[in-house]
Amino acid sequence: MRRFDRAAEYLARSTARNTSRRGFIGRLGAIVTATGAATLLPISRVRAEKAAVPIQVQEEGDPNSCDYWRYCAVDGFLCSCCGGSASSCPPGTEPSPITWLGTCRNPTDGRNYVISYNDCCGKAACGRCNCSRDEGATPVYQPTTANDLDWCLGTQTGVAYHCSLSVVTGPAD
Amino acid sequence: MRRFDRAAEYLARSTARNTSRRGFIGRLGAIVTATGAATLLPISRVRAEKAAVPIQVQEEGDPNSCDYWRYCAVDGFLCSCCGGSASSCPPGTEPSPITWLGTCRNPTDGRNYVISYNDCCGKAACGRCNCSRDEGATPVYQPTTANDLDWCLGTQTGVAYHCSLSVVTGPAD
Amino acid sequence: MYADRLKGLPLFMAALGLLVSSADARPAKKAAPPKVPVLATEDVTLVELKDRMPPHWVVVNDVVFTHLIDGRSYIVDADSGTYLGTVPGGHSHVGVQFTPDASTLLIPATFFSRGSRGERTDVITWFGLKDLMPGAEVVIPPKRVQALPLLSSIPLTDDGRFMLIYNFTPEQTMTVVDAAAKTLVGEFETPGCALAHMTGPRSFMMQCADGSMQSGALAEDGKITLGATTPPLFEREDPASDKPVRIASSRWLFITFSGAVAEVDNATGTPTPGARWKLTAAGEEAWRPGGLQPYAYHAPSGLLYVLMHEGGPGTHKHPGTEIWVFDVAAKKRVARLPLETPSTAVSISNDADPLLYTALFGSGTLVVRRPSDAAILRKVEGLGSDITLIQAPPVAPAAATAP
Amino acid sequence: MYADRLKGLPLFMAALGLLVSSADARPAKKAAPPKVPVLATEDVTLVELKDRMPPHWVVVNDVVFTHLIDGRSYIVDADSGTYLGTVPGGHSHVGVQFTPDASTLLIPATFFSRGSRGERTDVITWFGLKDLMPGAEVVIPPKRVQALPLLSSIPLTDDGRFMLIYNFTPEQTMTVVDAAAKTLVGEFETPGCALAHMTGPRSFMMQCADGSMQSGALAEDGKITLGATTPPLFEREDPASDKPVRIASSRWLFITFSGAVAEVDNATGTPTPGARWKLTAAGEEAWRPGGLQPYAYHAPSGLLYVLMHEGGPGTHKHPGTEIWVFDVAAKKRVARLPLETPSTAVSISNDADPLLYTALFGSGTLVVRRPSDAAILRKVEGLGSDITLIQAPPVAPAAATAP
Repeated sequence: MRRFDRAAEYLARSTARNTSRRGFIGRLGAIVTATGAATLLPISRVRAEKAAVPIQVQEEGDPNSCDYWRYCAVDGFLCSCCGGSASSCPPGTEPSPITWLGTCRNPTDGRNYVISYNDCCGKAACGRCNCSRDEGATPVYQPTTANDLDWCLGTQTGVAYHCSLSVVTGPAD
Repeated sequence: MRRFDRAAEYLARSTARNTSRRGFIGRLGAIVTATGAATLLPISRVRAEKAAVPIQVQEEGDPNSCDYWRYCAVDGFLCSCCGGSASSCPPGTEPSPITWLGTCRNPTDGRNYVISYNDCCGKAACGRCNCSRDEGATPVYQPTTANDLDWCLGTQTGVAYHCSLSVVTGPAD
Repeated sequence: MYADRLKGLPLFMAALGLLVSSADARPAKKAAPPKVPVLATEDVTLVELKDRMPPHWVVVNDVVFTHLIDGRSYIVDADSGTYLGTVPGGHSHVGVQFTPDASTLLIPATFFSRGSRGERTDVITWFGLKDLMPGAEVVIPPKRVQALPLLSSIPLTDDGRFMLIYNFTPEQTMTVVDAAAKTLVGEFETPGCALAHMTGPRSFMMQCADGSMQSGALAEDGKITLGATTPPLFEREDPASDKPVRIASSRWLFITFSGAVAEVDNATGTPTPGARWKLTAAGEEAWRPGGLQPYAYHAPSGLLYVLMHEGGPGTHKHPGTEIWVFDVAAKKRVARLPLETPSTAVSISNDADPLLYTALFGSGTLVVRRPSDAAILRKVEGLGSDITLIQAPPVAPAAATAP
Repeated sequence: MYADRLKGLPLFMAALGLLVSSADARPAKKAAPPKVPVLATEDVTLVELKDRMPPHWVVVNDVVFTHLIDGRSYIVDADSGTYLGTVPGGHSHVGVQFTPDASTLLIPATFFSRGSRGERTDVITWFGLKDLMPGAEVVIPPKRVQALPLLSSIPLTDDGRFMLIYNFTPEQTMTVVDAAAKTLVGEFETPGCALAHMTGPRSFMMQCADGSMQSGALAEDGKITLGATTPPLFEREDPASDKPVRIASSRWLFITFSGAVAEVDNATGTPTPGARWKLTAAGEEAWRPGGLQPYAYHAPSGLLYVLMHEGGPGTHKHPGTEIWVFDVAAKKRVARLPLETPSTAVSISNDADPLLYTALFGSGTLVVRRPSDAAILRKVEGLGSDITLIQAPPVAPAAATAP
């Protein structure tokens, strides 16, 4: 928990620092300044759990398989295979507080959902279940939807990338 | 060339430093003090060459193959496959000034030769032509004939191991 | 704290037409009115492991031979075959040492300031099992031996108080770290001898180049003094492996490349050779032990598991094609278990109802077996590149636990 | 200097019966009196490469996705298929920049003090081709973008004077290094825009989040000022790839995910959109460009080589199954060359009689081809894990050469 308080602090400080600078206030920064840096934080709460949180009961599919619906725009190692799950970081890593978003269709209910592809960071690459699907992913100059970027950049532990989450943040339709 | 002068200096300094210490004068050290540290240097001269030095004309076999006779006690990546040869370090590496010795039989002339298995050092592992043959290799507590040790320890560039040479130092019989 | 502010985020972004536009790019397919409830918004969570390592969890070490600076250990639940997580090593990774209570992993590691070059730093780092995060760190002399992994190059005293690190530069010394105070005690000369095989709370044996054994002792402050030496116990032609087997607090089996066994006891502080026997019977001379971790001893049953293969001199690293099981007290083979896949490492859990583990270097696969017949219970695949050593945690809490 | 002293060494050691005793362990087989002369005692030598990179040598970059801290480049002689050596990268390795005379490689790299954790240090290091040893180093702000490799994130000015490094933290800035003085010039804000596509000795274009282009210029001291901006040139639904193609000093082709081509010229310092055309003709809409390095432009012939595959939106990283060849001046396809193996990277040497290169991420194999029909001339295997970008050196000496 401590680590994420720190991450939140970091972003708060980072925002404060940037109100007087142009660097964070550009075409990308517009989003940030309009809403506060916190809106780039799809992480609402991070809590430690004794086990990886499984997928929701009304879902179908195998989160250890690249075919699983939430992974429609992922690019990296699936945290499900790395000691975590689609929404849980493996032990000893730190979720990236900022990240990029994709939209995937859940075949069970036919709805589109906004998926947050937070990276889990601070350890060398997991190396298990590499999955690259890229649906709706954009070039790196459109970072809010770019999966070629290492999103560990906002973490305390550094930019080393371990694996990727695919977290349901809400319906897109 | 500069680098090997430095390596020689290192060993000279190292010997000087150790004449007043027990550390280098034990069951292993006895060899060293009896003859001077330089005798642990199977490298007589190191010179830069425009190309990797090939095997000698009266030899047979493929130095890119683990079966090649000189490799009877090697354990590692063959420098022949890494931009060097059986006696040439690849560009950008540094030969280990001290090393371990094995004895292999040359099928062409039926003679046994003492082979010096110098490591080439200072770059990450080459990763090509891994070859482990271990004939006559001993446990690490008998270091002068141990191929499980990283012999880059005497180099200026550090202990990172890149590949292994197999240099003819003379007939063993 | 961000939960409320974030509730409207997806909607906001959809309104912005920017972040979710990828959905619009796909053919809009009118879904039938869904009968299932909308998926809930999820929190990002972080998995915690247990306070202590259960007996059937296991640490699998990967030296990553082609990328030696990125060695690591994987933690696996061998009962379920689940991959639980990883702890980082460094250049030429050996393995971990468990604290006696199995709550913490101590990992010696070597780093360079510029990847594989630059300034070298050697450290010991404490990783709590529960969160696998790097905790305390002690910087040690940058001299740790770089070799194929040997657990006796990084032993912890039985009570967890001191860690010993074998150095080879080629000067031979031993670094001592106070694992309770998390401080460096010092570096001590051990000329001509290597490794430290613990033989009591503060004593150990070393193997020397001439085939002899050297005893050593740690004072209460961790300082090392060397003691008695034996005459050479082994011939140069058939040396004892540098991977001996501890069969009691002060007693070790030293096993030669050809399979000759010599017991040595250091209970008195003077290494004392004991029984000698052989792994092979008459007619079995073609069989030899081999691999990177050829021996596993199961204390509760007194059984020794050995990876054996057919081969001549110079094959001491060849993978085993069979596991031979010996009753150490009786000095007798009790089983011969063929393996469907050759293996370079064998290990066994330390509880009364154990699991047997094997792995082949390069396979990335841990095989979990029934000890009685080596039958495969399950396989755990995708464990990196180059599995070297498999480590089962201690089971019974040791007498003293380090703070 | 040791030659004389060493001549007697093997004999001496044999007499000692220690260092060469392994020979004694083998059955002594009396050899027939040898008719060939005894092999000569050899020196250890060190290979030097050439002063400058010949046109058919090529740098193959390996990001090592599973061990990201150990990225590297391999140097290969594509005429002979010979592996020549390697130069180290670091975490999230991009590639090299050649000095205009092709004598030196500049490599930006990221390191951590403890492997994959700890203090981060970003540097640019000079490696002379001849000895491949790390030379000068400039420490830069530890903000270099960590992403799939993009050469426009680390451009060098055409005269070799300045190196630009794109930062994303997520603040967007550009670091400038004076490559002549080997000093840091500074860090400059480039809000909303990414990468730098060089358009002259001291000018460049950036791609911005809204689909527009931003011009930038370096003063003689290397300081960056931003200039004119275009309106958005691309729709969000079909963005231009971040891997545009330079077809002249100031002109680039920006190619969208679906294969629409837009030329932009920055000769005046104001990015000016030019011709628009498509890679696909009517009926070919199912075909798209894809891969990590989908485009290779050969200036002497004016031909553009593109990796194409059949696939819908979201397949912009899929490997190409064919190479389509275009005459850029005519905006016309001149050949369609099926590949026997899909490829994620295509490149071509810069000389008049070029070699075409392809590689598939994960294969570790560079395929050298004849440009006219993509016929395989040779393969170079064992090039690590994850080939990303293939880089051919500059051929003609540039107007100015950096010291």
